[in-house]
Amino acid sequence: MQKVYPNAKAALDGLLRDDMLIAAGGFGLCGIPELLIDAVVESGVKNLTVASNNAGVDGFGLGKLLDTRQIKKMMSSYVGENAEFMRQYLAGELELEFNPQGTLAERMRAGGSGIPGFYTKTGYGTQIGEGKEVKVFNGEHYILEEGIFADLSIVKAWKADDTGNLVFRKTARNFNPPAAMCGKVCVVEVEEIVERGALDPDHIHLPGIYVHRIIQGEHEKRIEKVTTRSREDA
Amino acid sequence: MQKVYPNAKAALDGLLRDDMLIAAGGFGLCGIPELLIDAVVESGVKNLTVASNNAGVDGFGLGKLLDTRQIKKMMSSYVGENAEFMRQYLAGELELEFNPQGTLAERMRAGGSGIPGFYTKTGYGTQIGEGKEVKVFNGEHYILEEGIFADLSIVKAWKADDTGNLVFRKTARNFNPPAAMCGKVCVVEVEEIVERGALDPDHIHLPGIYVHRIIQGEHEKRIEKVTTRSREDA
Amino acid sequence: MPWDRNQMAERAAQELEDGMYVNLGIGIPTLVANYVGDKDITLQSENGMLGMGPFPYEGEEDPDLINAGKQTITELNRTSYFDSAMSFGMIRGGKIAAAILGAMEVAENGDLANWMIPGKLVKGMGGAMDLVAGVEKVVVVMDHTNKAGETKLLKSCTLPLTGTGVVDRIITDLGVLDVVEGGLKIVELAPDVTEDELRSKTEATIV
Amino acid sequence: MPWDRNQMAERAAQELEDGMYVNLGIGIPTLVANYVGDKDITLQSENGMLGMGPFPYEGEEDPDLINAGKQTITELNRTSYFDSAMSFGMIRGGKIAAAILGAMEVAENGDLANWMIPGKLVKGMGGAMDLVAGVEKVVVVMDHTNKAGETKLLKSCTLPLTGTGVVDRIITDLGVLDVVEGGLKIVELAPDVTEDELRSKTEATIV
Repeated sequence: MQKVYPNAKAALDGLLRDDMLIAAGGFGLCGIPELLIDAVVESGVKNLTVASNNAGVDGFGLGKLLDTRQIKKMMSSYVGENAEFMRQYLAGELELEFNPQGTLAERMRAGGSGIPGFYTKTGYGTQIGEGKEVKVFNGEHYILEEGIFADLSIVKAWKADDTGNLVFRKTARNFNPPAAMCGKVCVVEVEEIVERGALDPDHIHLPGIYVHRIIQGEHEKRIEKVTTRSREDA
Repeated sequence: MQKVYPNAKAALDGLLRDDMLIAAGGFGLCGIPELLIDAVVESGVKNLTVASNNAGVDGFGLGKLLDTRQIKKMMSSYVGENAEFMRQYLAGELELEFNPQGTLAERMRAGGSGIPGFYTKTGYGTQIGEGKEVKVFNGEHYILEEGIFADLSIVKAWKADDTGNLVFRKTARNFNPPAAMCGKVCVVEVEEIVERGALDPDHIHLPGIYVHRIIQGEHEKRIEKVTTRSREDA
Repeated sequence: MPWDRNQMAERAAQELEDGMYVNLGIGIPTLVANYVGDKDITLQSENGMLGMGPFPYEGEEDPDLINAGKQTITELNRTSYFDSAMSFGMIRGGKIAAAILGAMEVAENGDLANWMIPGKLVKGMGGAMDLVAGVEKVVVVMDHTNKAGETKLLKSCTLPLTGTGVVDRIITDLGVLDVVEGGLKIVELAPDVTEDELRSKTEATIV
Repeated sequence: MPWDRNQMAERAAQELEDGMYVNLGIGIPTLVANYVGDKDITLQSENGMLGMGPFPYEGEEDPDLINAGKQTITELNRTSYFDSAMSFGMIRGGKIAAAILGAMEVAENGDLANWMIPGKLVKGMGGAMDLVAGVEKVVVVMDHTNKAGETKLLKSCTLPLTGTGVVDRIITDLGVLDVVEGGLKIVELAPDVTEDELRSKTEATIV
């Protein structure tokens, strides 16, 4: 059972089709599947729905798929860093389903965990709750949110072994595990594929059962907002 | 904000009362909060409801609390290792709410995650589903299960720092993280309290925000079923 | 001659394919691990482990390393550990390709009963209800009849159910049957077992 | 004299008590971290971190280490990382003691609007809806009036809501107000700000 593929294009072979739902990991530009996004751009697949917390920035990350107009609909919590996104949305060229950030993460985890629906207080009494079932538990109002079941997950991790066991690094973990869980097929790009046994079984963040294909590659890891302090402050 | 206490009795001081709901970590006798269970026994608190996958064995783990008749009701998935349990149950002296193992784990995680209810296929069409709300998603039937909100969590981890960041070891992790999450107050016993910074922030299984009090102590770690192979088989 | 326990396990192992993640129940299903040969199978233990290894050598038991049957085991170089919520997340979420389980009764519509005998045996379902609800392929391995000689393949179960319509295939000492539209279908007979014998020991409709 | 941004942040820091886990929003709330003094406060960043440290020294930025505002930051010796599902599990689950957030509008019943201006500004709520729904104590820090001089403390919000009845306390450049039965209650006035001035710049009922 070979999970390791030579490159992003090969790893996505046979998995892409128009109108599909893709769940993507990452927060802002941190921990995004750069290489797989590029390969989706090159494939030319169209009318995608993408569940991702953000939509990248102009010209990087998911922003590239917006530039090429391959995305029909985004399911996101925050898209404020992307002028082209805003333009397409306000022009009615792009659908947008806003999800509170925690609801989006939980919907992904739920979909991957066989939970088609759960109740949350988040968004009750707001636009987000409109049209959703309301239920009272212990005197408080909650709305029903549904699990996300994606056709494909594209995810970025730090290290993997060849069975797909994954380790993430610092805040680059973010949406990657829940996004990985909710896809029928999950393709992962990592910075390094290590030997079996090199990852401590207690330190694995996402077991290989969630992972179907793996590539290793160079990552740009662009920083969205460099903020520093001067050494004199110390 | 001092979370480290000298011993189990001190760590439970002011937290115990009759009729309370306690969530306990562990699977079988693996990863159970031995020291805290002993302290609950000694406290003499009564009419407890305990959410725990198992009920220990006769004379060890939660079995001790059964022997002293301090437990009114168990919420468990499997109680087959405990003759006194079976006796009390069949004699009508003990209430038992069977939960499928995954439902129990998810109910704990849900309670700790602000999710008062979720839908699962598990148990639909069985005794477990009786009286529970049924909802159809995508043509399939699911039942509503409710989050568990415990008054107190008692949990066993391997290592902690003084801020309560926890690391578990191998399969002793099991129910401990979800049990820890669902308590209003969570008390943890560990084999070793380490210096701040000694735990890699990427390797922490449960962040200290879930943990209110910590003790360090010697653990018996009794094995329920020793199974081995002989070296000749190799 | 009907299959013995080990032959049933060996037959069950044929259900497993390269690359599968598999959960094995207690009893005969546990023996299946002995017959996977060089197939790349990863065993899940629902108490929080993927990549379950064999029993430890004497003196090397680790109290922190047990399987769902509470037996001491070992890890492999592909092993990962996780908590019970994630463990059943992957089970419920359909990530486990196959579960091989024991049973008290199976009905012709795929209903399964394997967790309690009212008033007599109160142990609990453990992870069985989650497994049959979530796992893609559920294979039952059991004796065709109980100790009293009564069939365990029924028109409908008499014991409390573990799941409804969940069983895909049944492997007994007499043969292999699939749950299909309208009843059970004989897929294979154990050596020297006749179809008549199997039918005579089966209450469920055979189509 | 009304408080400036830093004075508002300093006042907001007084809301924080030893041992608290706290989430700080973007803008003025971020400045609150500068005023916690020697209180033992653990900052949560909802993209998956507890124990957020200061900005890195120049040249030591790590692209894998950012806060919810996407700024490069550092870790501390108490830091832990986790995924977004767990991060919002702790938020929704009430484990965060306090959130200090900015706002566009607050209503006298505690309704909060801070995520969009229809047709003009479409950025999204990010984690704000989860925070106001789940966190024990929600403190809003904002200017009392908008750039046009109009009050931001209203009888009811005009913009799409982030949450209903969620705000506990409001700290503006003019003072501190609590959301109580029947409206807002003045807790404190900024130096040289009169109650009349604050009332004249507030539409919400002051009780």
